[in-house]
Amino acid sequence: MTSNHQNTETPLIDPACYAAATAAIRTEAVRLLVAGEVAAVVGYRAGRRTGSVMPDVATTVEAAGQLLFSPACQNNLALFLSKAKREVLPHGRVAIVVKGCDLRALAGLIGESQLRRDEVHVIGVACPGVFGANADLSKPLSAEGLARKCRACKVHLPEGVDLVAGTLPPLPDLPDLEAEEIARLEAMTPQERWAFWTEQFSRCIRCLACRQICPFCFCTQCLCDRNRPQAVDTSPRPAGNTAWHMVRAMHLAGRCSGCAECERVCPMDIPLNLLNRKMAQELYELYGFEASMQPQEQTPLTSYRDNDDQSFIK
Amino acid sequence: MHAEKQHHAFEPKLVAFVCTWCTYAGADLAGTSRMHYPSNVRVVKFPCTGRIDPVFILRAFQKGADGVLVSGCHPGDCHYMAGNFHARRRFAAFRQLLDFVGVDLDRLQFSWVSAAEGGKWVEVVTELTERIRQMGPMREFRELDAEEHWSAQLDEPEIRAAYNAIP
Amino acid sequence: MCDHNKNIYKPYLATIDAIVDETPDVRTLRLVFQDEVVRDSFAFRAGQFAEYSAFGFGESTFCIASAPTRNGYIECCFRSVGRVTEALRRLEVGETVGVRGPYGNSFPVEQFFGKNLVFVAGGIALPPLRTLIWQCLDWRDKFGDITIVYGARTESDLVYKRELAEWQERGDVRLIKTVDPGGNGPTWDGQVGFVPTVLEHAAPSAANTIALVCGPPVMIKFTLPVLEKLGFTDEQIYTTLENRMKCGLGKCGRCNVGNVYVCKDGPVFTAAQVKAMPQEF
Amino acid sequence: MTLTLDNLHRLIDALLAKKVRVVGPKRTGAITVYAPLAKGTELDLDQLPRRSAKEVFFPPCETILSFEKRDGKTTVSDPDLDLLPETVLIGVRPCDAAAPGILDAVFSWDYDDPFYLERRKRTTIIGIACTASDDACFCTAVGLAPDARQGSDLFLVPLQGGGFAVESLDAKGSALKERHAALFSAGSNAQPLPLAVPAVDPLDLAKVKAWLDENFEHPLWQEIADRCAGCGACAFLCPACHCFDIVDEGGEGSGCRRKHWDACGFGKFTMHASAHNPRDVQAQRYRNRIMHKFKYYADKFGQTLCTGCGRCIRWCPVGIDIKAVLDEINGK
Repeated sequence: MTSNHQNTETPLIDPACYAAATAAIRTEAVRLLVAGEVAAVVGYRAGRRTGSVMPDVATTVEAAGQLLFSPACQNNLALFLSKAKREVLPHGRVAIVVKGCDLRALAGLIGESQLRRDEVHVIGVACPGVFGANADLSKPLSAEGLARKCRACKVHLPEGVDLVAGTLPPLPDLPDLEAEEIARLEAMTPQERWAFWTEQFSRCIRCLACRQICPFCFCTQCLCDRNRPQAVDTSPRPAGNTAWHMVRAMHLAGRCSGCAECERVCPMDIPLNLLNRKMAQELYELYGFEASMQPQEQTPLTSYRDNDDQSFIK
Repeated sequence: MHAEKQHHAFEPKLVAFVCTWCTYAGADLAGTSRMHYPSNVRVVKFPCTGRIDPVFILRAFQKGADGVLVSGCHPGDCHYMAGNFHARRRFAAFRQLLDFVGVDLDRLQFSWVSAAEGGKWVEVVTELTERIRQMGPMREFRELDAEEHWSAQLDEPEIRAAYNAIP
Repeated sequence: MCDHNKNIYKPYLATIDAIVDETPDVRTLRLVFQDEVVRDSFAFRAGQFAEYSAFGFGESTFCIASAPTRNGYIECCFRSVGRVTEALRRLEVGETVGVRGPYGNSFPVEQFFGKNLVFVAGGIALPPLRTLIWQCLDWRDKFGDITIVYGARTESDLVYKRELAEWQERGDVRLIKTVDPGGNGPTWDGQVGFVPTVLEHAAPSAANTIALVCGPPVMIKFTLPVLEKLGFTDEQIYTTLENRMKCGLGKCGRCNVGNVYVCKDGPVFTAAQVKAMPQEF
Repeated sequence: MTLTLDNLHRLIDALLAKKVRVVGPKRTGAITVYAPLAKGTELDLDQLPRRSAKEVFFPPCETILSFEKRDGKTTVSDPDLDLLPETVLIGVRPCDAAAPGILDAVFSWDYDDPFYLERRKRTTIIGIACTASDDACFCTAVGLAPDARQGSDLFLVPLQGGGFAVESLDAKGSALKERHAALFSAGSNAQPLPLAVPAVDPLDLAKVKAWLDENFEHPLWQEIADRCAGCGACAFLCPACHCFDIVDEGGEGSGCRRKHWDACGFGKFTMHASAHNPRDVQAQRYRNRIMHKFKYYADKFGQTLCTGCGRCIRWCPVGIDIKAVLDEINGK
């Protein structure tokens, strides 16, 4: 980690940017609720602890006036529009606050016919970056605290939304640690990679936070919860853990929006987004597919071409 | 199978996931034509390669397979029009994942074997068997299955004896 | 503190001695413990349950459906709906299952001495009462009138058909069997109608009587008001609850209804106790 | 008595030489977890481990029996509990050290769980006063303190200028100290380091329980559950959550029966095979979590299933703050 990159006196990103986004979100949220255009605004509000935030479903003008955007706004709120959490929203049109990466998830859900674009009012945030896992939310955002995904972010500015809240400041140019880590793993022998991943997976306690927080894990019956047959062992042992994370990576291949929420919420600090990002890279190379802020009709694993590569098939 | 069957120090266990229309029929043809191929392979048939979930392959390795073969109809011959086209993409992606996690891809073979290709079935199975024989047993998944979290481990009896011996 | 060598999760081994298919998907297994000492010493009270293993698939919770007065074997009765019950169903006579138990509380049968009993059961819920019914029939002279109201959706859904016939033959039991409207075949000799309605028509007296009710939630819901109308107090009504359990020992934390552990404080409760519980079952 | 940091490391090495398993906070990658130490210097006292110390007594997954079917005969064997390792659990802060004492009740009422109790018997706990807290900590609000001795056999108080004051609290602690007497020295004049007293609003647990007694049905549950994603992170990191599942793994021919952590937040936790689910929605499940900790366990065993370690607050993926929930209940 490049911990000395930035000292704490000059923040990595001007806090005024977040304040401006906050003001714009509040104005829009209040306007939408007053005008009756939406039944609720899904956004972020402050938690009890210094700097902490939590998702909020604001249905009143008071609540809307307390929505905010800060580097602690890590959650991908598209989760609330997936089947898993949608029941908590009031009936009717809703507005949602999304960062660029979250918008890709929203677009993915629309692409998978989970919701229609006209059912949501999308408030995009010009997002300079958010905290990663293990960061101290009470401190200003530093290069060390910045989420790894944000270093490689290409969607700071959401497109195709109903409103963009805030403007982008000049962004720091930081090395893409995730890409470096993937390259490091690729350069290893298979035995070394196996040792790396099995050590990581051995820490897994199967709290399933990775699944529950993922907007794309909306199956009403997860394969891994089925027991006739038991495809993946449920006990938190290395064997079942490895199978679980591989199955998950496979089920997200070509769908994952890269929000890296699975990695952030993992209490055991397993670098899950490396798997997702690696799969995304491969699917781009093989089929030219990338997660997008615009809904796409097909994902690479639900479509095909007659002339797809089959050099690996005898 | 036959008198001239060689004895090897290691007989690999192979699992073949095949589609019922092409490869299964091809394997059947090999059998009815009295062609010889290694008996190391256990065949599991599916309606279509499109039904073969990567989790089956993981499960096979976890349950002790040393190698896995997935085989179905040639592109364009799928009885369900596009099952094998989807499978082709899915397995292309799955191979990348396996590789990234550190599984040796030589243990996994994909092939197109039609109902008429009894000979190709024999060739594919023989080649894979020989290759896996050279590679030796698939240790990784089996070791993983034996691994326990430290808190669930018991002392080795020798350690216990040593502990008890110390005053 | 405890006998540390006793693995409380380790079941006794039992051999399937007989299999009876009660309905197309409900089966009775008669089990004989393999260990002679266990066979002789295993004792339970009517209402208690056990954890039954199909090795390789897991454990499932059912009441012990045979009577405590019949020694040498126990019986369980289950519908195959899940992983374990389907695996139990695949087992044949002579094969081995695991049994842990008996667990939970039981019907306070001594308190019923000298009283009239009304059993009300629906569908697959007869087994938890059948254990007590046979115990009472084995000790027939200790009780007053015994009435059994039992119903199921259709004729084929009735369990223990041969025993229903036996009870019907006996002069010392009043059996009223019923099937839901439309569930009766051409040779049906019982009543047609839902259990609560049939019970209301049968109108057993509440005087010096205990009612024992077991059935699906919807049946219970409509039966309790009928009993009330007939003059039963909540203390005169007993029922058994079921919930998903894993340990059966008050530890795994899933069978609780509010602060009541069905596995330890139950499964037998009076209607008064059930009414005091939060609506969480 | 006092102990220098070097001698604490030497104590660990001496125990290891005697084939004792020494478990303590250990840095692995970016996080610290409880793990068996290979040498004294691996001990990391700077961070509260990500997972609680309960796993020493109640592993995430353990084999409770194995079975084999051969020639039509089934045999079942259980693990030899005599082979459970003798353990010294070291560097445990009061919020973790107090938990096993709370869990003893449930693992020994009526039926004694030998896996848990035998591990308890074989483990000596060396607690340490807490000198670093954050704003998720709330031990003082649930009746503990940064220097609470509950659960510790031996207790260390960090001193200014390094080293620890040592206090033995029971026979287990004294025995350990006496066996390694050479490493300890007589008391010093050094002052203890200031304790990390969390700056939190106090809670009246009796008042919280009284509210819970009356409010099984309340809009608060739905309000919290609107946010809850239904994972098990809170329960699995918690020092006091102890729900588990029992599963058979392996094959039909041979395999193991395992007991592993489970969480009441999972949708399938209470689901019957028939698909009926008594706690069908997240609000019911979250309610059960709070009720179990602050009412049911108190009803059954007179204790609270919470030590205020703050892990569930720090690691909730959606920012649910149990202290804020309790504050709200306390204020009603």
